[in-house]
Amino acid sequence: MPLLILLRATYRVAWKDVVGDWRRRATLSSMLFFAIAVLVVFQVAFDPDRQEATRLLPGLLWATVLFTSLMGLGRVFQAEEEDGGLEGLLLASVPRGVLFFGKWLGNLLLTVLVELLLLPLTLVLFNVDVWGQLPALIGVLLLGTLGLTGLGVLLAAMTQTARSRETLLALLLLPLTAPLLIAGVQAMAGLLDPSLELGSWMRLLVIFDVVYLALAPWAFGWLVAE
Amino acid sequence: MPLLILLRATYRVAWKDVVGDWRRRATLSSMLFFAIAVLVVFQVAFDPDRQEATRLLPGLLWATVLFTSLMGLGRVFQAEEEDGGLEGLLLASVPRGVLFFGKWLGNLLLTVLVELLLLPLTLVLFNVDVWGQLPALIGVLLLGTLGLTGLGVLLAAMTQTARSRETLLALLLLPLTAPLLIAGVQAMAGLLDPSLELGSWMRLLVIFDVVYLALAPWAFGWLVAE
Amino acid sequence: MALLTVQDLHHAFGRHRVLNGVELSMEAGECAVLLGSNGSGKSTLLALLSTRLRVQKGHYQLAGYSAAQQGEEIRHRLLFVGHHTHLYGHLTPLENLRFFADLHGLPPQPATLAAAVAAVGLQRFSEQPVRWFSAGMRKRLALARLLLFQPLLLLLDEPYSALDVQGVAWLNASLDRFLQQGGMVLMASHDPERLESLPHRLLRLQRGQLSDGREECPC
Amino acid sequence: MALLTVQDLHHAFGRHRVLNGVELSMEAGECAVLLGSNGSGKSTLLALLSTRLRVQKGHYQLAGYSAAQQGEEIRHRLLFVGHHTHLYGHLTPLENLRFFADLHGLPPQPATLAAAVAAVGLQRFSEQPVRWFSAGMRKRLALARLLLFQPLLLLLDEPYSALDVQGVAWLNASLDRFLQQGGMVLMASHDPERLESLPHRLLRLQRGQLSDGREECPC
Amino acid sequence: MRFLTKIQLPLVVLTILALGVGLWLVLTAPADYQQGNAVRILYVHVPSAKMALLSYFFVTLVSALYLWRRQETYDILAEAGVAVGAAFTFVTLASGSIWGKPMWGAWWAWDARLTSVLVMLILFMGLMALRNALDDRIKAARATAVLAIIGAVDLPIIHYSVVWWRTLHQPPSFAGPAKQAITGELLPPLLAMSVAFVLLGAALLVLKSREVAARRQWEAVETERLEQIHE
Ligand code: HEM
Ligand SMILES: Nc1ncnc2c1ncn2[C@@H]1O[C@H](COP(=O)(O)OP(=O)(O)OP(=O)(O)O)[C@@H](O)[C@H]1O
Ligand SMILES: Nc1ncnc2c1ncn2[C@@H]1O[C@H](COP(=O)(O)OP(=O)(O)OP(=O)(O)O)[C@@H](O)[C@H]1O
Ligand SMILES: [Mg+2]
Ligand SMILES: [Mg+2]
Repeated sequence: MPLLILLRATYRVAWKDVVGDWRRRATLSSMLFFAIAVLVVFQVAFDPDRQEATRLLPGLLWATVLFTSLMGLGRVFQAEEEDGGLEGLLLASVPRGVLFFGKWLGNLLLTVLVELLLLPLTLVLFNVDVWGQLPALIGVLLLGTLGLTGLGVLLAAMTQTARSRETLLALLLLPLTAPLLIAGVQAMAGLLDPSLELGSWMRLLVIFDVVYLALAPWAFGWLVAE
Repeated sequence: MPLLILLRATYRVAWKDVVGDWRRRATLSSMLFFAIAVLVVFQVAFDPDRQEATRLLPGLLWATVLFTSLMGLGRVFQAEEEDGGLEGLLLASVPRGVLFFGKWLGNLLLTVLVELLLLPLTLVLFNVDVWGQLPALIGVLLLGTLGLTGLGVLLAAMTQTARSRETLLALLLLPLTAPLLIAGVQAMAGLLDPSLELGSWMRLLVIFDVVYLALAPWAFGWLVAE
Repeated sequence: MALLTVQDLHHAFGRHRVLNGVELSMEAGECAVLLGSNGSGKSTLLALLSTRLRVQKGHYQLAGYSAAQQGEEIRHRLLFVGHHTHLYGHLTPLENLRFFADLHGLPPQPATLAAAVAAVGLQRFSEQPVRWFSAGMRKRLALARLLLFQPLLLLLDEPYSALDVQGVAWLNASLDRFLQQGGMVLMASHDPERLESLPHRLLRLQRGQLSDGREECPC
Repeated sequence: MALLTVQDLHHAFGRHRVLNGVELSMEAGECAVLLGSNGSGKSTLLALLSTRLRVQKGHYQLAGYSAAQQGEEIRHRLLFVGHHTHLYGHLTPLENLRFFADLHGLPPQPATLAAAVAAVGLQRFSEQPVRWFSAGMRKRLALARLLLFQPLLLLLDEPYSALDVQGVAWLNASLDRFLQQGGMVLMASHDPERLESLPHRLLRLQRGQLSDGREECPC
Repeated sequence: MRFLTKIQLPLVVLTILALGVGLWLVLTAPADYQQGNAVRILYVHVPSAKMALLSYFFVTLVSALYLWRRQETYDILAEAGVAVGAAFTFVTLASGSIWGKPMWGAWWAWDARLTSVLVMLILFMGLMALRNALDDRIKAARATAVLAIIGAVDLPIIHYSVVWWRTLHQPPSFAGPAKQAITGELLPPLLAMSVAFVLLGAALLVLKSREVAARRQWEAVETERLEQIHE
């Protein structure tokens, strides 16, 4: 099939999800507010002083990102449930990997948007003065998000037809992302504190991204095939 | 309408949701293991030492409860989406407050079950030796859960009907959970450390519970009416 | 006074005006069929009568109860089966009916429920979750609610769709019995011939108003 | 060899066996109507032919492509409109059709899309999200996909339900044109009279097998 | 499957014998001069830990084979392997915790090995839950296979955790430059229990796969029976 057609189909799937969310203002706003609620809880619960806050920052950010994206993932396939479920998508004549990439792109965009808003907010809320590192922090966050959303969309597809799928999705995603989470937390800690290791954790992050994103479309096609 | 009929209807709504979870099996154990996974994530993210752990415990517990009950809440109205949405429920001739109470009971039951399993587990995993306080801790947790699930079911109802008017309301209501969480965290901290304030936070918790649970059925009936 | 009276009923979705002064009155034992092209507002009218939609302008009374204040009383006296079946996939047919009965405050009579499931030919499937039922099987189960009690008013939105020949025959027989016992039926349908020998009146919904259906062309 | 051949097709859902050796072959320009009581397996057969369900046992080929290995090629050559409309509520009619076109690798021609929306009488609503469309309007839009390309095979599950009189006339005219251009139509319906003057063959699905529909009683 | 039926009885008998011998050696071995009787937990802990890891490896292997060959046998083995693995993982965690109380003064510590074993238990539970939650058996088989393979990253992490991170937990003691290598009197009972646990794992796997196979078979037979009733 010509590449152009595949690209157009990928774009269209992503477009549909993003436009849908935009029109209903559903996922984005609930993700953002959820993230803020989590931050507030952490702030109240831990009430860290300034030095502690710098130490806890990577963990805070990653935990919030993880739970927030979990919330977004629960909705990735919700639009498909409206009238006939995934069925309609699966009748498309483009290869199924394309559907995966479209879904992934849409989810990635939303998650990244939330992260971009979340990061400065966290710095303000926890009163941590690392604004100079902001671009680098964003970089690490994005790197981790690539793999996280890739794996997440795959798992969401897997559990889409399952019973009580939200619980299941969360149950499966958390243990699988644990290595990614460790690498992300450590890399960010390395950024904030030069005495800590950075390079090898970054490399690990990249490896995870590549592996998940290479395997996922293939696994997706497999899973949804009847 | 005779009380018996109202009670039967409440019971039936709760029964439907609980039975649904039960038949889909594994919901309870999935929720429990999800909660454990959340604890793992926190550990990986924050890596607290023993002394820190005691201080962080209330926040950890409440954050975990928040995530877990949020998972449950996402499902509260999922069954209603199957064929015609809430509509079918709203055609019932019992007052709408009854529907709210039924939904709330079903959700409460599951959340409380998970909490009862989660609490001792957290104490073991984080190696915090406050076993003598266990009943009191459970008490605070339950007290907070009452209001949290009440508010949560209301929020879920709003987002389920998902018209922009109501999404807006949901966004306004979401910050309301924050005060409840703060009161819960502080009350628990007061239990663990006698030097901290306890009584007034407990009173606040109770007030929140009463207010939310008194207002919620009324707000629910109003919200779902066309 | 008639058992059901609708006076000057209006309804608009945002800027889109759908009903524009509907007048209707029905007596016990009467059956009326709503005709009208796609999007003419039949389902909207039924939703208003079922109290699912709030009356924006005009009056609607059933047995003397007014929709504006006494929605619960009205819901207590009517049964609505629409495009959607309002069944729960994880429950069995029996459990679905029991759910319905309890939420309508009907006395719990297991024998009645079982008889209703059998009457629509689903006893073979009475232990299976409804999730995988075929379109017609779902429709049959949704209509079986009619066998649980005798409401004053029965609102049906395209009841014949998805039913097979036996299903249609069963429905007509049930409607006949229901009418004989003094119930009222108001149904939207694109195919009034399916009612066969059932006595009925035709109503046409056009430009938001009801008129006698026989007057105009059968479109 | 026939354009569509089905040999000894079986299908079971877990313990429930639905199809039990279905044989079917169709030629270009042919129209067949599937009859059968509720739950007899009509929708299941259509789902198999649309490749939505995996072939468990037996063979199914369309234009020489086998469902077991070349699902994509088959999907490329067919259009399926079932009980569900597969529309996205937050998109407008035009956007829904564009979505469909892009996912079927059809060339993007805004004029064709607009013409299709107009043909089913929805131009008035072309800027509104589909979510609030009436049942018949949704059905019309789902069927409008037929105007976007000329598939080999058209699978319809109760296409007439929810359509008003004009809708039925439009569908019959479109089917006629489609058949003339060499397409094949297989539809499940409980009401074959709606096809009116359209030449068609009747097939009856009973106990998991297909037989000639005219032989038996019209039940 | 026929092969499994044949070896079932000898395997069970052998397992019981080996467990008997192993337990006898464990109970008669002298108490440790440092750890006292607590050392006896070692003879359960270490073999079950190895078996837990082996089970996950086995599940990954048959999952890959299933995706490649698409034969139901591999799926049956995977389902059985998950159940057996979850049991061994649980025993590892429980015995480790019981041992940890006298040794480290706490039931639990968040070091890398302990955490990664806990993650493995969650993975096993997730695999079971996923299979339960999907109605279509073939879909369930594929989904669990894919998931098991993705989750296999946890294996090297568990094994090398003691080397990569500074941990409370014992480093590998049969090989490597470890100072606290297991030697002398400890060795015979440990070897005997290891053999016994390998046999136990195999026996459990065979029993469980036969149960799974029988359940699936029964469902097929039941179909025919129901059909005849309704004809
Ligand atoms: C809940 C707590 C524990 C868990 C989850 C755990 C887990 C494991 C695992 C998975 C292995 C096998 C590693 C491999 O083969 O790569 C192992 C081996 C071992 N464990 Fe533990 N363990 C725990 C507590 C303890 C305690 C408290 C001790 C004693 C102080 C201990 C002593 C050992 C020893 C001596 C080995 C054998 C080392 C080797 O040969 O590699 N463990 N444990
Ligand atoms: N996914 C599924 N799992 C289990 N059983 C199913 C599934 N889908 C359909 N069935 C069963 O298969 C049988 C045939 O269903 P199907 O939808 O094909 O019937 P149909 O002929 O289209 O009926 P109708 O005229 O009511 O639409 C029914 O008994 C139904 O309960
Ligand atoms: N909730 C809503 N919001 C906005 N518009 C709506 C809503 N519900 C219905 N409409 C519009 O009102 C009009 C009438 O819809 P209705 O469903 O009543 O038609 P109908 O007569 O039942 O048609 P059909 O024969 O297709 O079922 C349609 O144009 C529809 O788009
Ligand atoms: Mg309608
Ligand atoms: Mg059907």
